[in-house]
Amino acid sequence: MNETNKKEETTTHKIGIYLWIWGLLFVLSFFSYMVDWYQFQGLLRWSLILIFMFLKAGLIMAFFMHLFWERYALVNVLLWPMTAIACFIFLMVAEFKYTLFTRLLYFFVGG
Amino acid sequence: MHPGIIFFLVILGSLLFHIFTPWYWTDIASNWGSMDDTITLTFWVGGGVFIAVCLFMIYCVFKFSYKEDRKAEYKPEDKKLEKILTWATTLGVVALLAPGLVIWNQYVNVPKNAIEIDVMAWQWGWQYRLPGKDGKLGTTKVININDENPFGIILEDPNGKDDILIQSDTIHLKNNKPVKILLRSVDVLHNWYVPQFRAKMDAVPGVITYYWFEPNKVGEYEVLCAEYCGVGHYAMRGRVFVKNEEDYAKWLDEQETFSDLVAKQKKLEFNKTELAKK
Amino acid sequence: MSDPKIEGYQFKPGFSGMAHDTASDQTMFKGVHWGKAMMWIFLLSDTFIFSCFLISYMKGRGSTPVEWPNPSEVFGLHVFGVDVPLLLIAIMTFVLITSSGTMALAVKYGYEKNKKMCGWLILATAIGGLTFVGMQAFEWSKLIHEGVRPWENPFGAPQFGSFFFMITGFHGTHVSIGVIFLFIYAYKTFAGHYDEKKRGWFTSMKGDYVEIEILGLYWHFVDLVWVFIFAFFYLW
Amino acid sequence: MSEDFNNNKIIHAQSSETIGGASGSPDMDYVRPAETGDQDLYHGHSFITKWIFCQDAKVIGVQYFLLATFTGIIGLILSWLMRLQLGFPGLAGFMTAEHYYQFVTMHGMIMVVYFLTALFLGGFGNYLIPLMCGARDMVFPYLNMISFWMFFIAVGVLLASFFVPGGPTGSGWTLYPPQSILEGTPGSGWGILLMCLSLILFVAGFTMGGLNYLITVLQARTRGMTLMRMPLTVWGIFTATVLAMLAFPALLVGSLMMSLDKVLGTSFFMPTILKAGEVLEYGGGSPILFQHLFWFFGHPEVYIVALPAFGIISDLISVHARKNIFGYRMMVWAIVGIGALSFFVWAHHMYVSGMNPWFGFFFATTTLIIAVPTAMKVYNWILTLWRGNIRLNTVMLWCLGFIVTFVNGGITGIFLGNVTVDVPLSDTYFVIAHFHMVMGIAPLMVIMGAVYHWFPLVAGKFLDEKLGKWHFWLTFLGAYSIYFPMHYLGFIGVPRRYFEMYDSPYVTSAVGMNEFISIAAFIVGAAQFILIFNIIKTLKTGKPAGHNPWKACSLEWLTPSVPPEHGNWGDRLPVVHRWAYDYSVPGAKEDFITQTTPPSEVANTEVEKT
Repeated sequence: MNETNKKEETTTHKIGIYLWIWGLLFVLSFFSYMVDWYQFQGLLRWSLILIFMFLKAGLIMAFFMHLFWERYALVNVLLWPMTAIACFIFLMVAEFKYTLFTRLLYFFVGG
Repeated sequence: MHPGIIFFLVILGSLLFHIFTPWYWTDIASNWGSMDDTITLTFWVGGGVFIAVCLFMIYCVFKFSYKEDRKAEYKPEDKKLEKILTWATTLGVVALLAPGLVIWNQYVNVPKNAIEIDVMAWQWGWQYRLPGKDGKLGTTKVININDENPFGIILEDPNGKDDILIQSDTIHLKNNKPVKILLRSVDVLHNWYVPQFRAKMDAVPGVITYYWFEPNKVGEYEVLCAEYCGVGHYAMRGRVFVKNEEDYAKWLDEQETFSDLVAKQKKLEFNKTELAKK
Repeated sequence: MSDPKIEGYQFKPGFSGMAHDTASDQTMFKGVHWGKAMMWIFLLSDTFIFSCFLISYMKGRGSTPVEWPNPSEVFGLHVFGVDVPLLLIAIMTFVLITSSGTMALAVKYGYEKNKKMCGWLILATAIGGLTFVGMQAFEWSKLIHEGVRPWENPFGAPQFGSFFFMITGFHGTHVSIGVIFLFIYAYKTFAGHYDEKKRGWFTSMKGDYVEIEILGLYWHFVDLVWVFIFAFFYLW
Repeated sequence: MSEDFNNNKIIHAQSSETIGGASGSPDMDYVRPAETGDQDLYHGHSFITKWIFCQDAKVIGVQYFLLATFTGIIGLILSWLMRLQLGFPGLAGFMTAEHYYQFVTMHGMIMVVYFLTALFLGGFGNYLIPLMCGARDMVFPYLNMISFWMFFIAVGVLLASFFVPGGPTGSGWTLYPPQSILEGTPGSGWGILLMCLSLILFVAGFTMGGLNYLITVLQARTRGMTLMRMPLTVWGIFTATVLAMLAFPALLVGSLMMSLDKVLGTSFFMPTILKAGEVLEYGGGSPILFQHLFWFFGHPEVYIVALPAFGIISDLISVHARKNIFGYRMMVWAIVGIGALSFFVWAHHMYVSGMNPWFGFFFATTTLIIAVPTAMKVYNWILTLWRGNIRLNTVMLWCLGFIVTFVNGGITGIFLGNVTVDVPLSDTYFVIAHFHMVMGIAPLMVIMGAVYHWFPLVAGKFLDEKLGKWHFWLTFLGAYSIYFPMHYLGFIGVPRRYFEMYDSPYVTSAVGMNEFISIAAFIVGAAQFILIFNIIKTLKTGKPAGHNPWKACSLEWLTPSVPPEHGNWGDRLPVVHRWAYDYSVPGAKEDFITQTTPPSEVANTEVEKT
């Protein structure tokens, strides 16, 4: 490791912000648990799951992993590659739908 | 010898080879002449670029080879030239891509009047199933496959009863009638490929894949497996006869249906038990 | 963290700052320790691993015509005569978030060179992680007891068992590795290795409190992955 | 232990007088002071710490190079055996179909992963990145050392599969399930497991190395070295490493899931399968999923090999044409753009795989978009030659050979990337010819050129030019005559991975060509041993090269000692004032201005500010 004589100068954050985020994470986890508890179905379930998931992930990354305070150079380097993942997810959704379609068509329904 | 000359001879040789080669496409026997056309188009555009780039390089090698007293040009960038080249290339690429996409659209959309053929592949062989009078293929399951039911047809499916079973690697096709090849594999990946028809698609276990073509030349063709499928891959061959309407009908009449097979087997079994009784 | 002071370098905010940083010499991430940058890039790579797992899971689950078991029932617990869906998972999530919070505080106290607080908080994190692994072992044994195996599953599609054991196993391995390192770092903190810049056992590089932030990044990442596994595996 | 390390000197802000400019204004030569202190390095004492478990990136680079070359020679011998069977079936009596497919598989995997990837990133990356960036070493030397030894173990596991029951896997380098783990494919037991294990080890080891390369480039450049002043070699290797860090995970996941399918009997990739009349214990999986995972890795992998080659060739052409690389910024953006796009094109390897047919539109479009930046790179290489002052030495010959083979292979890539054109050509010999031309021969040309170019730095001696030219012409003409005609086998429709052609009417006409190709392959393979002979001869009797023998501008030639020592730069790190391509600047005394020359020394030239 190189000698970072700069580290002494980095300011740390007030403890309050961490406690706040911590609390929020518990609340959000509780909410996403409630999604299952109340057995929401369909679009509502999915949007709630995804919203809570991204909120939680965002809070952890932004504050616990300090990304909120990092410079944009680092943040962008980390987030842009996710477009490749997004593309992969998007196409695999299309792919599994197609596979399921052919399986149902030829093995169950008949074509 | 100056290296430029050798490079020039290489380019010239490539060109001559292309013109005089005895190795080229087999005569096309399906409707996919448009694929050949796109290949030809790509050949013209791509080959032109290849030759132009190489000749320019050879020219530079001759013209600008090292001299003690000369100094190279100092020009880090030429925005205008780069812009022109980018746009020209983009244009060329679009010209190649557009016909490709159009033909692909035809490739994935099967005409309504196509006959469906179930091509079943295993390590290492082929067999075929044609729809009966109802024009529909019965559904199948791999676990149903056994000696009595070589195609694994689901017995409850009424569409399957009159399916015509061809337990051989040879299939006959009607000339000028589109066929939809439904590919099915019971074990590993295969690919039912007839070079003269140009089209191909993998057979994947667990799903049914498809492609279509319209044979348009009467004759006999060889089927090759084009997806590696184990040690017997190279020996996994089949045969296609493209026939005109009468010959095709005659051949079709001789084939047995699934119910024929079931009946025959029942009879066989009955005879066996009778024999045992006696 | 907030911008460090660098002699002769003018920080700019936002996207123009990003362009400015990128175009500058020496470093692209100004004031970011080598090890921290490394951990970030490693986590990016690891994100791709977990994404590939979850995408495979999505593809596998989506394309099977066999019915997928209802996770809310499979992972439910029967306590005091009541069936509580996903109870164990909820507790595991709670434990992991708790440990994430203690880790975040440990990093903060590390930078303040508060050896005692930092060490205790790392230890608390390690114990949280250990609890998580223990509960996961319990969950595994419960499922195995019920007949779920990587190759089969009495409740429906066999892929359920395969993906469950593979993905939670891979995540659990990450947690376990993290726990081991947490214990080592807790020891090193209490022993004062970071204060006196003692050289490491293997790499023989000098110790620094920034290592706690690096470990913290890893630990938060493990928590982050759990957020996604929780959403996609248990709630879907 | 403390004497093993540098004293931690902080490089303080130096005024322009101390940087080296004696005349000229101080403002002109001002470079920001160092942000961090000097790197803390462990100097080995014994033979073992200096040459075996060594933490010096240069030694690790040479280790990578030698081990990769060793595996590459094994791959070469396997290719000879394959060609023997294809050209002259029955001549090698021991050759069964099983053997043939095992050789095909191992040849492919070795050449792509264990030879080219390891050589470009592990070999050239380790040696050149710290030198070209002006760093003392990689940022994590210990991790770097482990990276090499992981690679060593991975190679060991890979080669061990030749000696296990059933032999190595014979499922083709793509390892497609289900056949790769089912009976009927050679090596479906131990072979495939060792292959997966070896790949997992390789990925783990590579991740350690890759983190080093990335952080060194991003965080450990010397003063004045901005990203836009880096030589294109570093850009190529850097971008390739980014791709590797993001693409190898998919391979890791694929290998792991396949191992589980084999060992535990999970059904990730395995649907219901009927084998020899019996239904196996699998069900419900999807073989195409593996193909997606594999090619999500596999296509970036192509660029992991190609991008370092692009970078290195740019530097070689520029140095030996005595001219700046034309359109440097365009070149950088092209490298980055190709790298980014390579994550969105993977399924063009799967047009006829039975995936969702509508993907064809998307992937054909993205694939052909990549052709544009690639073409720009080709234009810029030849425009660099234009009005240059071209030294026609061995290095330049390799560069010219690269341009010819790369353009040829790139154009055939447009055939295969365009979905409709791909349908008749995929799975035929056209594909083999295409990828050997574009990612076999073209990168090989670059490797050879780079060896002839940098050998004077690594060993301090010039390689023999005459032998080098023989080596080049035999390789280039031979390889071209292997792969150019091979495209036409693909046009006929000869499928790939055929152990024997049998007697198909149109395929039999190719017998003569197969014999010719095989003979050419034997010659090309044998020609590579000229290089080994050349290296041995040079090490014994070669002409000393001295400092900066090619009169290059980039930093790696400016070390105080040749070959560079551990720590690279003596007591003072270099300070960079310009890009790496100031050749033939009008008004300058010589035809090159090194990167460390301060502006005040060349104040009266027409140099452009970079």
